[in-house]
Amino acid sequence: MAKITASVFTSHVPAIGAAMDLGKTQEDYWKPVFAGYDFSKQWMKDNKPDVIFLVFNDHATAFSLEMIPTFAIGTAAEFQPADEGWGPRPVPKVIGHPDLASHIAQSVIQQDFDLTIVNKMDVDHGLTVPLSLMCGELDPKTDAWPCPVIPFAVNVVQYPVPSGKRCFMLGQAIRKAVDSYDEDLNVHIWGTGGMSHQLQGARAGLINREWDNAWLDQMIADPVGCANTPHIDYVREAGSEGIELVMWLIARGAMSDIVDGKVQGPAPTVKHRFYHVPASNTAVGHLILENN
Amino acid sequence: MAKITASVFTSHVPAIGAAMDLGKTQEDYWKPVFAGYDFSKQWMKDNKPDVIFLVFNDHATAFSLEMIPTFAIGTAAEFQPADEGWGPRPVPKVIGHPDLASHIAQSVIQQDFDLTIVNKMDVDHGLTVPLSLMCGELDPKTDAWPCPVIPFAVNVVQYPVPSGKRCFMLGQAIRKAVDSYDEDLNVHIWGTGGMSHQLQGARAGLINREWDNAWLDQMIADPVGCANTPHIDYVREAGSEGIELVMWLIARGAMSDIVDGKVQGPAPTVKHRFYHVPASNTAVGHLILENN
Amino acid sequence: MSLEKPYLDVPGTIIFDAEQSRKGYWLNQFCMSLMKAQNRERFKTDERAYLDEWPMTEEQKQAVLARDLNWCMRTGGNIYFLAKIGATDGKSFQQMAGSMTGMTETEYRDMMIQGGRSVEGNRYVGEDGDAQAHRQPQGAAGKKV
Amino acid sequence: MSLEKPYLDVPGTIIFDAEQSRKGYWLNQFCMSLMKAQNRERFKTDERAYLDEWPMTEEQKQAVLARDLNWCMRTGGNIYFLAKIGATDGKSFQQMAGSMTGMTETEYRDMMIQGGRSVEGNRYVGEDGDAQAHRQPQGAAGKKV
Ligand SMILES: [Fe+3]
Ligand SMILES: [Fe+3]
Repeated sequence: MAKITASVFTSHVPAIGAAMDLGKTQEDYWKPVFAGYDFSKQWMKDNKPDVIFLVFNDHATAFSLEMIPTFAIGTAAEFQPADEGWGPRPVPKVIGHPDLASHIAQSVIQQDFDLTIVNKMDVDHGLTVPLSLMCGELDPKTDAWPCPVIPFAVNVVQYPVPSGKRCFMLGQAIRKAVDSYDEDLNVHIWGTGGMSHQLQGARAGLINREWDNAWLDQMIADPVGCANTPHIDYVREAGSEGIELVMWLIARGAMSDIVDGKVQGPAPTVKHRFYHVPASNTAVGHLILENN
Repeated sequence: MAKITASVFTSHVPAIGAAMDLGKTQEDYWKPVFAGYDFSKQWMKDNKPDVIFLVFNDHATAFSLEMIPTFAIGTAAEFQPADEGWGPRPVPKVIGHPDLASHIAQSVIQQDFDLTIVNKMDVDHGLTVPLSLMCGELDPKTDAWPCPVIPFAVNVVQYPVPSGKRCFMLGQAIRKAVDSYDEDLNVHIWGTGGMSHQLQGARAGLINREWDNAWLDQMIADPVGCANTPHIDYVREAGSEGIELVMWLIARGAMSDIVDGKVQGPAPTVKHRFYHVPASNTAVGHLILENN
Repeated sequence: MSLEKPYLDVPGTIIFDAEQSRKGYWLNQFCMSLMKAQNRERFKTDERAYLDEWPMTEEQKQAVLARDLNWCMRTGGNIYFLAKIGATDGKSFQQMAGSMTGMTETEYRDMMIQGGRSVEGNRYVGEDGDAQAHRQPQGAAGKKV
Repeated sequence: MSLEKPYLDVPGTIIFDAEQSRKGYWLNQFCMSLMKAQNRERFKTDERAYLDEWPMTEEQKQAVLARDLNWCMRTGGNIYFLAKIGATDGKSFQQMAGSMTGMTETEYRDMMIQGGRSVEGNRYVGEDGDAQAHRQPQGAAGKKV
């Protein structure tokens, strides 16, 4: 049987990808950011998953205003790094897992989540930057990501975006789906985006270190309460783009301590926690949780 | 305040559109089909809605296999009749209601339905045939449909399709959304597709008159029970394409007798009921319900 | 493959699920391309050349060239996609559906006028209805044997 | 318009909701087109001519030509779409975000290194934080007045 064994949470700041692609990781500005992922890269090697279920948001890349899916699951065999305007990132293409992805889609739709199934999608920094942070620099031609990835895109661009509570419930449905897959697979689920940042207007550059860390504390220890955070709190406290944090709740909801919407099992172990300001406009948050 | 006052249910057989477009409605084969809509055309004139919320399914027209949304709401200003391979139907373009559609999208997403918002969509026979049946022949250039239409597309092409129960719940969420719109609008909700038909394989041409009529009886009088019909029953009893009937449950769920998932208000009045076999491969069912 | 499939015991019926969809991806996407008049023209001018522009399997191409819709479906085609081929040929849905039974156009049309195919014996594989495998093809085609 | 908007009292912030999306539809779709290298080239060769291919309002075109992202946003632009213009100009997200504050690039970068903009006074319209309307533009630009 397949099993979700761990969850990884990380910001997916595009400038981090650019710093890696342009060889700037040793600059003073960037050193502390990447140092926060040294543990994580080793952990990825020691705990190599068979599949990563990667929750991210598309940033007006694969999805224009023609069609805006609330939740979209990628069931294709592969996904190309997107050209977001600067040219595609020089990273390996992303290999999917069509069979597990289709299984999850079927199970989750039957659990009353109204997914959009996507068979053609270029993946932007929201998906590739977390992979780069966790796996290090890879040659786009000769290297490969360590395992297949199922991209799961959440609309956080056009309001209304799904509620934290809905995301948290979805995580539970995804775990149920994975649990019912009959092949033995070690699955990691990643929640990406955030933390506090605002990319627009006179309020651009907003960072809220206290709120971010309090939110992290609560997400770990009281995920049900955290999932009830209303949208407006994210906007007001963590900046207009801080709303991306609802995606972390999908990964958190998929952990095994959550049963029927409540904390009922043993708490996950916090293997690693990191917080740094800034990366470009953004506060970087990162967490690794292992199921017990 | 906007209000849903009535629901209309009808099959959307493409051959019916072709018969109208090619002037065959007076042929012996077609006469009884169109006679079943004589009452309805008059009723439409006597009860002209301000907006029609039209639930249909796309038949591999606007949505290819690249992206398959479970539920998609059209928020565009207009929608063109699609070229499904025979050339576009000669009918007026469909005028949308972006403001009400966006309001419904926002409300329904906040009620935990994970819609896809669509701003570009050609509409196929699933949407235009019901309009033609209820409004009669119109000149594509000089005439117009009687009111704006909000297209709402449901995936019934690739499994898994949403359950009847989910559709029924969605109807209630849509009514709640309409009720909270502050402009005075008379809204009709239409459920289309079905009834029994199978378009494939050695079993093509299957019709199940008894099952269809029992299902209709139950949908009117015991909609909660009807919504619990499992998918496999539709396939086995009403043919592989009979699954389209789940869409009728969205319109039924939006009627005012349904409160908190149960029948609690006064039953709607059955203004008209019609059933005929065949139109092309399909049993034609049609119903008009008015709220009390 | 671990999708639950409660629909495998229905005779003469292929449910278009994720597995079929994956199998038929390019066949169906080819069909979608026929929604443009200019592509229909190009296809009609040289079917083989047009098909060769698509990463379909050779079997899928043969099934299309043969206009054998049952064969197309076995290779992952879905009827709503395949209908675009029929439309290009000027065929109606009734002609397309009928073609999958082995019946002549008239036989199929008459069956529909007489109330359609009965569900009796056609609910489960192994019953004795006219859609069961051992009773194919149907109509005159079946009687000729 | 009867969408509920609990987010109108946040200073210096436009939430991209259905209404903004409708207003900015073609502006944003124009931005999407810049994800293709050849479109970026065509735009750079003759910006006005390229913009005129899109059914945008004249004001939207002026806002793009002026590279005034705040103006673009007021006409319905969304930052993730508008970022494609910045990418075409070789600008980073930090340069784009900073440009909306009136600060110089260095001022904005330094603010970020020092921990970013404080939320104090910037939660509600009418407080006295540096993102409030009465304190614009910020940085050197503001001091020059
Ligand atoms: Fe992001
Ligand atoms: Fe249909």
